[in-house]
Amino acid sequence: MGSYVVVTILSYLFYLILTMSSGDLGLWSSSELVVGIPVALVAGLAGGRVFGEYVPASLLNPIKWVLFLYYVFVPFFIAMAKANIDVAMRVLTGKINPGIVRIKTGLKKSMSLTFLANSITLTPGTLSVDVDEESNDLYVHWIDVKNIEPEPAEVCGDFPQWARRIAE
Amino acid sequence: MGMEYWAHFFTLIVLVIGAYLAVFLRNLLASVIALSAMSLALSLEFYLLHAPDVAIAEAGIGAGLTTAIFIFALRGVRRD
Amino acid sequence: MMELGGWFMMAGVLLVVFGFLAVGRSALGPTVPDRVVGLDTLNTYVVAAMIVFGAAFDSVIYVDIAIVYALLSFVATLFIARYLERGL
Amino acid sequence: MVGKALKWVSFLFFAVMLIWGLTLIHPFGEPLQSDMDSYFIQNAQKECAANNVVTSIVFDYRGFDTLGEATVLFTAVMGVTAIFRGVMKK
Amino acid sequence: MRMSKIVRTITALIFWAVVVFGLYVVIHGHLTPGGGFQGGAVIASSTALFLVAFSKEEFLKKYKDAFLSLAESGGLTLFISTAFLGIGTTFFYNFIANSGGIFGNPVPFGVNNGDLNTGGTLPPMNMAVGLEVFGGISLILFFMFLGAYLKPFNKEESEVHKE
Amino acid sequence: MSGIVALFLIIGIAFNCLGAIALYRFPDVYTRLHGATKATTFGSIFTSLAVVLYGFTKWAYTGEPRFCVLAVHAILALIALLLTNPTGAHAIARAAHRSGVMPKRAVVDKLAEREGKW
Repeated sequence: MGSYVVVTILSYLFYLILTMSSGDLGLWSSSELVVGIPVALVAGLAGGRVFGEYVPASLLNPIKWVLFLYYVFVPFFIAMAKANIDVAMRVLTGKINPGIVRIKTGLKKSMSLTFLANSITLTPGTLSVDVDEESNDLYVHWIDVKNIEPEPAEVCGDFPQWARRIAE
Repeated sequence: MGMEYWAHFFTLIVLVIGAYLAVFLRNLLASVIALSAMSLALSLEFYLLHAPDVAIAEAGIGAGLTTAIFIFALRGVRRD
Repeated sequence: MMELGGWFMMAGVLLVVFGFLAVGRSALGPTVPDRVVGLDTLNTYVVAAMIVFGAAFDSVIYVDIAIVYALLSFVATLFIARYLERGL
Repeated sequence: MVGKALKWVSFLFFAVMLIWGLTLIHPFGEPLQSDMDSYFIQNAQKECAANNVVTSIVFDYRGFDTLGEATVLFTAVMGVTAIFRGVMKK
Repeated sequence: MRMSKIVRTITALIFWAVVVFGLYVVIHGHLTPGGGFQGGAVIASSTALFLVAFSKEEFLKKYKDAFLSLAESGGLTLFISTAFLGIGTTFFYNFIANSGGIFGNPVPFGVNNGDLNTGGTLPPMNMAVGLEVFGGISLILFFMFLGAYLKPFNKEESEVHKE
Repeated sequence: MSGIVALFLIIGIAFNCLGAIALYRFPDVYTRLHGATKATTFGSIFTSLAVVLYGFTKWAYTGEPRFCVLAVHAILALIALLLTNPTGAHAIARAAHRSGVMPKRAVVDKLAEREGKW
C-alpha cells in the first residue's frame, strides 16, 4: 500500500518537472496541474506493484537524500574523474593486468547492492560482472590485479560504507 | 551550414554500414545488432531533417520493440 | 550575447564521427559481445548528440527524443543480453 | 539455367533502375512544396486548434488512413493471439 | 529465469518513469512532437522492460493479460465512435474545435504552452489510439515471449518439454 | 559564461574521443567495456552540462520559458543515461561471461572457478 502512494507522488512530481514553465500559475498552467492527477494515479497503479519489493522504505529519510547529494557531487565525482584519467593512461600505454575477483560486500538489501555495483562500474579500474544471489557477493572485473583474494577496501575504497549509509 | 552537411554525411555512412552488415553477416544475432544500429542512425537522420514525430516513432518502434521481436523470432528458430 | 550555435553544431558532428568509430568496432568485433559493446557505445553517443543538436537548432522540444532513446535503448540492450546468456 | 538467367536479368534491371533514379535525384533535405503542403501549413492550426500540424493531418484530414492502420494492428494482434493461444494453457 | 538482481532493481526504479513519459507524449500529442502511436509504443516498451527483467510467471501474477485485450479493443471502439460523432458533416469531422467548450479553445502559437484544453477531437483520438497501440504491441510481445519457451535450447531440455 | 560552456563542450568531446579510441586499443570485451562505459558516461555528463548551463543562462537573460524547458529536459535525459548506462554494461558483461567469452591475459577468474570452467 505504501509503495503505491510513494509511486503516485513520485509520478506527479515527474510529470510536473516534464511540463515545467508552461503557463500562468507560477511555472505551470492550471490544466497541467489537473491532468497530472489521473496520470499519476495510472502510473502509481502500474508501477507500485513492483516498486515496493526492491526499494526499501528506509529511503524515505531526508537525511539520506542530503547524504546522497553530497555523495554524488563530491566523492563519486572525484572518483569518476580519477577513473577517466586512469582509463586515459591505460589507453595510451596499453598496460593491463586483468582478472575477475570476488569481494564480500556484507550488504543485505538489493537496493544498496545495486548502488554499490553501479558506483564501482563507473569508478577506477573495476567493472561489476556478476552477483551472487544468496550471499550478495560481487564478482568484479579488476583491470589491475594486485591481490588474488582482496579485501573490499582494496578494490573499491570506502564505497561499501557509503552504500550502507545511504541505501540500506 | 557546412557543419550540418558533415553531420548528414556521417549519419548516412553509419546507416549504410548498418544496412550492409545486417544483410551480409552470417551470424543472425550480429545481424540483429546491426539492424538495431541502422535503426538508430535512421532515427538520428530524421532528427537532423527536423522531423521529430517520425524520429520518436522510429526510436520507439524500430530500435526498441523491433529488436525485441527479432530476438523472439531468433529464439524460435534456435540458430545463432 | 551568447552565440554558441556553431560550437554546439561542431560538438554534435564530432559525436556522430565517434559513433561512426563505434560502428566500426561493431563491424569488426570477433565475438558477438564485442558487437554489443559497439552498439551500446553508439547509443550513448547518439543520445549525447541529440541533446547537443537540440541546443544547436534552438528547437527545445527535440530533447524529448533523447529521453525516449535513453530509456528504450536500455530495453534493446537487455533483450540482446538475455538472449546471449541463454535465459530467454 | 533459366533460373540463373532470370536472376541476372532481374539484378541488371534493378541496378539500371537504381542508377537511372540516382541521376534524377533531388537535392538532399530540400523538399518541393505542393499546393496541399502550403494549405496545411497555413490553415491547419486555425481549423484544428492544434500546434502540431502532423497530428492534425493524421487524425483529422487523413483520418481514414489512421483507421486503416489501427485495423491492420488489430488484425496482426488477432493473428498472433490465434497462433499462440494454445501456449497459455500449459 | 530472471536477470540479475541489479537489473531487476533498476527496472523497478524506472518502470513508472517510462509509463509517465509515455502518457506525457500521448496527452501532449497536439502540442509537441509525438502523438497516440508514439506514446503507445513508449508505454508498450514498459511491458517489454518488465518481461525481459522479470519472468512470465511474475507478469501473470502481477498483471492480467485480459486487461491488455480490453485496452486494445476498447481503444479501437473509442476511436471509431469519436469519428462517428462528427457524421453530421462528414466522418472524421472535427466538430469541437474552436467551439468554446471542453477541448474547444483556440490555440495560441508557441512551444508547449500548456493549453491542454484545445484541439477539438484530436486529444480524445490521441488517447484512444494510444490505448490501442499499447494493448496491441503489449499483447504481441507477451504472446511471443510465451512462444519463445516452446523450443528449449539444448537436447536434454527438449526431452523434458516434449510431454 | 560562454567561455565556460565552450570549455565544458571541449572536455566532454575529449573524453568521448577517449571512449572511441578505447574500443580499438583494448584486447577483449571486458576491458573494452571499461573504456567505453566510463569515458562515454563522463563525456556525456560534460556535454549535457554545457547544454544545461546554456539553457539556464539564456533563460536568465531573455526570460523566455523555452530555454528553461531545454535545460530541464537535458537534465532528465542525463539522469536516464546515468541510471541505464552502468546497468547495461553489467548486463553485457554477465551475458558475455555466460556465453563463454573468457577474459584474455587474465591472472585470476573466480567466476569461472565457481562454474568449474577455469
